[in-house]
Amino acid sequence: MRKYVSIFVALVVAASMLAGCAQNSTPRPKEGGTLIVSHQDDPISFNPDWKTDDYAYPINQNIFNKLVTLDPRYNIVPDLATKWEVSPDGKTYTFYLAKNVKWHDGTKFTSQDVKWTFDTIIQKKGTAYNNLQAVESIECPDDYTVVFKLKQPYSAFLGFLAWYGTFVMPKHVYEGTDWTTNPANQKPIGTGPFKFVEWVKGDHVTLEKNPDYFKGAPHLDKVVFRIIPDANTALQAFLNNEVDVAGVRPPLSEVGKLEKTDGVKVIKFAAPSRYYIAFNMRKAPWNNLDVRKAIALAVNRQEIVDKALKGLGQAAKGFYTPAIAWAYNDKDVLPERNLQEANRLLDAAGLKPNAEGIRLKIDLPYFQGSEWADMATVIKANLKEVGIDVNLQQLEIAAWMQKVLTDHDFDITILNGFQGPDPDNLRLRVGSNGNLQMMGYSNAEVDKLLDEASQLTKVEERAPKYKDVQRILSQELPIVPLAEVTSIYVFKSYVHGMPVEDGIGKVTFSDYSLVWLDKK
Amino acid sequence: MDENAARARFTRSLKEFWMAYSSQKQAVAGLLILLLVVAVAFLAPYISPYDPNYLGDTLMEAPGRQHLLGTDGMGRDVFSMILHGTRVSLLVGVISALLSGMIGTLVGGISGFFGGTVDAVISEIIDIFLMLPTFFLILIIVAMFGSSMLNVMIVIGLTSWPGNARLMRAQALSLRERTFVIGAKVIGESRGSILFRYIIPNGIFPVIANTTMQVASAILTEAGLSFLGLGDPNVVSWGRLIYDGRAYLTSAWWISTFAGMAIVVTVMGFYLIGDGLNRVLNPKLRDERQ
Amino acid sequence: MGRYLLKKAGAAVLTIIFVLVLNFFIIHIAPGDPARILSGLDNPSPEVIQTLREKYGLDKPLQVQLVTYFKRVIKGDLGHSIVYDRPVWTLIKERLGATLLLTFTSAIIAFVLGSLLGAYSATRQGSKVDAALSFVAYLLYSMPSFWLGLMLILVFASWLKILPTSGMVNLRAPSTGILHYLDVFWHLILPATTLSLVQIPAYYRITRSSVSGVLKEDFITMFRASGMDERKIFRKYAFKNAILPTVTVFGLHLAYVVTGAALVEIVFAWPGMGRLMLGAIYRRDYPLLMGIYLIMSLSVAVTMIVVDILYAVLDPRIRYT
Amino acid sequence: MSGTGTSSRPTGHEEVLSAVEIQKWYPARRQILRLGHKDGGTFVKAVDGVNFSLRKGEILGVIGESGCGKSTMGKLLVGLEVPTGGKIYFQGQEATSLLKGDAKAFRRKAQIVFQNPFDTFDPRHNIASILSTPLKIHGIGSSDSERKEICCQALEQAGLRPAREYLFRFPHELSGGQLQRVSIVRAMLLKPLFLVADEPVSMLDVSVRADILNALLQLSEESSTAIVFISHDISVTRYISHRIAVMYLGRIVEIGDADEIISHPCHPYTRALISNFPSADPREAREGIQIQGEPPTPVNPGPGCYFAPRCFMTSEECLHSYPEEVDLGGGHLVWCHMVQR
Amino acid sequence: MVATQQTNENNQCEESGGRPLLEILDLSVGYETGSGLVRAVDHVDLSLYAGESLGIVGESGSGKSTLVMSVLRLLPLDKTVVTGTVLFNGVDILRCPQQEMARIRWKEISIVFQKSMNSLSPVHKVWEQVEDIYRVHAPGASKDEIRERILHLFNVVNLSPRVLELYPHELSGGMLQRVCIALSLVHLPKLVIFDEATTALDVITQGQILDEVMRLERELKLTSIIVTHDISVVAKTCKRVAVMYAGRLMEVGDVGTVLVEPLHPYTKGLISSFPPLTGTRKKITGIPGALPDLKAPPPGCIFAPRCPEALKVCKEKSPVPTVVSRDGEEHLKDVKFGPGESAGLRNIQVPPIGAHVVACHKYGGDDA
Repeated sequence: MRKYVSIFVALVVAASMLAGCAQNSTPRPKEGGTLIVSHQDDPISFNPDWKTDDYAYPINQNIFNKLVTLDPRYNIVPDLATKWEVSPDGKTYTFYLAKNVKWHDGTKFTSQDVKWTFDTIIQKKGTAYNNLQAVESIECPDDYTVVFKLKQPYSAFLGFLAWYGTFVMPKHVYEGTDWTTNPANQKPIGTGPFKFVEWVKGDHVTLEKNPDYFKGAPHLDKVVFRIIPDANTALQAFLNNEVDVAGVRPPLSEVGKLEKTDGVKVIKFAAPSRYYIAFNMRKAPWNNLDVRKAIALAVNRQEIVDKALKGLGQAAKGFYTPAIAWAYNDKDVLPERNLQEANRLLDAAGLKPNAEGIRLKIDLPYFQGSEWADMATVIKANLKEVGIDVNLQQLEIAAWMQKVLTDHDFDITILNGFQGPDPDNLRLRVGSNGNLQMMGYSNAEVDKLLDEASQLTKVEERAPKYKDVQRILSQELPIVPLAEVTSIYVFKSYVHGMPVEDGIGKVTFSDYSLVWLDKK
Repeated sequence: MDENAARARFTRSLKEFWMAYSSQKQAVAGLLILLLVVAVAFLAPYISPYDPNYLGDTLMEAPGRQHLLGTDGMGRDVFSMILHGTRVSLLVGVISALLSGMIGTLVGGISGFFGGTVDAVISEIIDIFLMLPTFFLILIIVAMFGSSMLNVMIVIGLTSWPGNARLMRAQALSLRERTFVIGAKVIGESRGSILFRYIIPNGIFPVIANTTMQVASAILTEAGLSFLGLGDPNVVSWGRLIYDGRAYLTSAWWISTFAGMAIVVTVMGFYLIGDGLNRVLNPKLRDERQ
Repeated sequence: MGRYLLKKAGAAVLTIIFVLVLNFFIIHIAPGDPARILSGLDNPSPEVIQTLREKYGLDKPLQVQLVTYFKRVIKGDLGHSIVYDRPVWTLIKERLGATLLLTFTSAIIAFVLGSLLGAYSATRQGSKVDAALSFVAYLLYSMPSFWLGLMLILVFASWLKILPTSGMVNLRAPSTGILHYLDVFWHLILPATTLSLVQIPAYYRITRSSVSGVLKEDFITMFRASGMDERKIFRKYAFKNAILPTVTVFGLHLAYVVTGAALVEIVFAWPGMGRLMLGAIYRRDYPLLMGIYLIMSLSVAVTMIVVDILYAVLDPRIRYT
Repeated sequence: MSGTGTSSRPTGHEEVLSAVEIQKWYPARRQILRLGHKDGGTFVKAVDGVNFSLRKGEILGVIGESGCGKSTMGKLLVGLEVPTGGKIYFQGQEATSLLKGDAKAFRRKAQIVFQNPFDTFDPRHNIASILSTPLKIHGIGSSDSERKEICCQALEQAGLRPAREYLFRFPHELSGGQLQRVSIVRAMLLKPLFLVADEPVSMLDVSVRADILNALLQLSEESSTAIVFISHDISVTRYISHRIAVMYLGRIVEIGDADEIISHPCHPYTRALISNFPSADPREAREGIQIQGEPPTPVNPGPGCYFAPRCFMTSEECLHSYPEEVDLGGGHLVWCHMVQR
Repeated sequence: MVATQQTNENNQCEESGGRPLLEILDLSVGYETGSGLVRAVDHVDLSLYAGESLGIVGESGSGKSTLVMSVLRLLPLDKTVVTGTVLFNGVDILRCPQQEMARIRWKEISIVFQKSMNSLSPVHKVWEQVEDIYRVHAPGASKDEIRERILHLFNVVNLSPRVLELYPHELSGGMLQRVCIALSLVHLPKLVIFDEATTALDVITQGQILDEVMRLERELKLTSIIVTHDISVVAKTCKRVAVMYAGRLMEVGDVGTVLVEPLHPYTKGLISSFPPLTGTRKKITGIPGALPDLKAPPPGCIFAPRCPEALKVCKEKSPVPTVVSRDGEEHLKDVKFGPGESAGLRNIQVPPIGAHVVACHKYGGDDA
């Protein structure tokens, strides 16, 4: 187990090198100031573990801590737990907690808070429930130690703990109340670097410095999350100096321009998330491998990157994210674009073109958002070239879920998603019972490989199994990967100590505890 | 011979109508705009320099010789897209307005002419529909049920008829008291026949004028929906151009700007015509020529 | 009058009930499941979804849900938001202020400017100024509000950089007291201008036509025949008679402000009801949607009744019995 | 003086129309009613128990101020309104049940000429279509051309010659007088039992009135159609009618031979009405009898004589009971406490 | 009392003789329409002496209302073409400055319109409007003074003082007409015009109001013009009558002469259209045909197409108004006037009081 930890440390180091930003000539941080971050929309609430709430997450990162967390490069880094051990059988995880931690209301933080948090998530079916199904029991041998006992070895466990819905919540505030309606959901009490000040609905959320932060007081006096739902308006506000950090991702088309803008810093790197096409294999012709193959041959992945993604990211090659390199299979990859072959396959499948050259009319539901629309548009244009007429169905996300996930009423669809923090993620995307497996795909071998891999603890043992899965996927093509998602961070160059720069290996995304402002 | 005479009268009354209409500069301007827009709609494939769906390789190129109004973020020619968008806007506008006009005429005509309980019930329904926050309703339906053009047209049509119904009802109510309608009753015409032979033909003019205006507001509604990302993605519409172009506002202002201008011009055309028709066809406003 | 109001109120209640039922079914029949959305896209678990369904009563038959809803509404409880787990009314209340500030400001500006310009045009029919004003009115009338908003941002915020793009207050320099109000006013300029500009034509047109109609009335001729000063005739007699239709438009605008402003609110990131509404649609927050709808219908109904009362005050011919 | 009147009595004695106690009460509308009566049981008694009968070819003039119910009575007679009480008989047949049973047969019996000739016809239809429509509805004439022929004949008879000239004109191309003639032609195409002429000349210019009046007179003589002639113009009514009925607030207060009524009015209302009617002859300067106020709306009048509040010769009795009919002989009936046989 | 004093002044004015109070000289009014100029009033000469009551009779489209509206200069400027001269007390009404006109209006000439329902602002109380109208010419008048004056007039026209506190819609047509009449008399003007003032009223109300008007004329020595389509109204209330047809004057003269023994064929036709109320029933005839198109009037006498007595000359030449003797035989050739003579405005002869003027070729109208 020591070994395991050291592997982790190596990873962190490697990642820091990868980031490549040598911070040798770091000037002294200036204290004080207010950081304004544009923010997409109102949080649902500040109960960080109850519902999936993308709009609360970046704020919660500053208010709460997890046991372990992910840095902006998806490395697992210590948070409340300063160190941890995994038993050789992979079934017991022991976390040693930081000792000088206080809740914002002054109460001391203990292992009881951790136990209560995870018990509640499991019991009340919090958003991370699914990821914690392996947990058998949680024990607190003392105030600063927490032991998780698992039903079976689950190698992705640590990653999931670091991911979402696992913020440690104050037991003393919540115990005995309905955690869905506790007043603290509006006025959260956490352990994080910033304390909650106010939430003006629809306008902003203000946090202030927590001088007693156990990792050291942050430099900033205040962080304000300014709510601007419209990406374009948000960009305007950023350019107008109304905002320091673009928390709302700017329109992809503007990134190039931003990079050339004085006083603006743009950091991009491939995220372990990717866009892909999913076929509805329950119905013809998608149950025919040749047809799926034809689509894979017909889609111009580079054009998608160039036009829909404005050159940000790279065309997908294999069947898992290359960002998690040890699990990535670079041998079994997608075929090159070949319209002739695609046409031949379609002909062979009996899909002959009619008088207008149309073989097939298909529905492509996708959810709103300009990159999706653009991607769908390129796919539509690509498939037109092989005689497939794509009817685009733009749906807002609720309707998309209903149509695709529940009713399976589609031909092909496009989606993306975080494929980490552990390759076990593949289970929910391509496993027979995966919650995000809308293809109707079922391969016993894949399921078996995924199960086995999740119970192994050693990377070198797990890797071949995942690579096998990718090989099968490349042969059976239930999905066609399109492109890698690019993480983009945009902020003013006077903003220093951003998580994505100085925070690598230290803090999680949007944790502004290290940030300081180099301006008056 | 009689037929010729009748035709001659018809021609003459058309002529009179045209005289009254054409004496209004603004109305004529509206008509010219409409003619232009319709011509563009029909000729779009022939006059467009590019296929509006063709994804060119120069993204966000500024307006210039190669691309009159520039290209969008996907390399499509904005000018061609605007030309093709004419069809969608016209189609959505006209179909939904027609639908609303037809429902409104029938419902309002029946309500106003039949009177009594029928009227009481229908006008209550009209009132209820008038009180609906229509745009919100359209938004909900389109957002939840999908944003195909057909949906948009039907929903706009189904939610915008009460205005027409109220106009037609008012007309029917006053026509009902007109001597020639009472006279028709006395000579033994049935209620249905009176409705279709006298009430609707004589009362429809304000509805026609209003329907013309509704084409305009339907175009605006479609644009509004598209702006919220609820347009039909399979077609090129001006609203969607604005919506798409919004993402490029600072770096490629021309996408949203020109599409918006196309809307303004077309919508204005319909408003001008509607107002012109109103002044000619609506006796109350006839004196108020500009 | 009292009786009339009672009757009106009764009709309004009926209308609202109808509207709510209609809306209830539209919302619930539409595809999409709030529990599903709340459970997220990353790793949605069927158990979580089921728990959520049970918690919010979404597993019950539709008619049961409807009845439950009405029972609650009658007690004055709009229910709890599925997404936010907070009372719907609280959520609405938080946003209502901003929306009302924006919409009232713009409605009043539009009302005053529009009717003044309309009256001015009516007395100078056929003049160049009249022609120019009418043209501008048509132009603005034809403009999608959101597009106008975008253009204003482009010009005044992006290019000229003289006004803020969005939001309600300057967060960099939080202020209190009078400065706070000035700050809000500063942020209000662009959105309010946008909304006013698109509303002005309605007032302009109605006032212009109603003033020119009144000026043709016999009693105006009568006052002219009496040698009364034209300005006095206009100020005292023509205007009061012509203002009625304008008041109706004002009432209608006020009634629909909440929805009407949604697009502009989105463009300017104005923290009002518009976005709450859109969010509720996207997240299928049924109780919140119903609550917003109820408030909107209510505001329409109340405004209508207020307009009726105003009418009775302004026009002695109207007697409600 | 009354000699000419009696000599032109109708020749036939056949009764074509009789009205027995006909009533038309409207519930008082609560909305925007100016007078604002609030209690629930209020009725506007537009027609409140009218009795009369009409013989073949007879012309009965009905006079009274606006709001006295004369137009409503006209509408009741042609089935445009359904009486709320009483019965109307056409040649002994009860009218309301006829209207319900065989509406077309009813329409053929009762026709009307309206006040406003400019509004009597759909401006979109030409005269040919206007005239042939009733023929088509009632199955008169077997073909379009035959019907056209019938229309031509009727127009020529009515003095609109040559008929072809008029057939394809539209209403707005004819003068008021011509339109009113067409209106009479249309009514007569169905050969009705009787005709209601509701203020048929009041919208016409003075100089063309004679034409229409004479056309109606000719009609009643030639086809023995009975006519109920409703007007507020006393001299015109006297010119055309055999008998005159004077109405006040929904009731007939006096009825009798036309000249008799004009020259010897008995009811105070009739007297006030006639005395205030100016003559075109400046030599006939008369001072009108002053009565108070203007006719009130007929909302629950009574219990006494409806006219009592304005009457210049009221007695105590007038305020308590509605007067009984007083027969002055020669068909001259009056309802007034102050008139004795 | 103010009223009596002013009456005396009027008396003096009449007694002093001289020029008429109102002279309409060669007045023409055309309305611009999209398809041509409608000649609503065509070369009309008419004069009125103080103390006279003149009835202007004509059917619809005869231009009688336009005539009186031009006397008050109330026609819309942009749509009408007015030529000729209107002299009131020597002031050229059509050309005097705006302030002068404002002074003349109501103070010197007032008018009562036909549609009394619309003659008052519906959203202001009667009192408010009375007050405002009164103050136009007496800006400093106190409320009491105005009240006293209007209540006196209300008394004259049989109105209760209560009316002042009501809104116009709360009054009946007759009451409103009375209010308007009272209002027209507040400044005791030299001339009151009644434009179809009783047309919309019922017989009894009309009779009573006409009686009141006559009484007022007698008591206050009003000079009045009564415009109507109803000869019987004129017969009852006026001393002189002017018969108009299609914008032209047909016959002017004493009521007793013109209505009893009309000369002009149109007047004859018009009178024969009124069936007598009493006496023998004689067949009435009316006038065949209809009003000519005023955008393209026929050459010659405008009445010629409908005239049963038309001669050849009638269809060629427009007749000139001529003063005839009482019996219509003797031509007074030296007093002639008509179009074309307006060059020397002041020299136009005005027919003497009581002159009988006919514009017809049969009565010397061709002697121009």
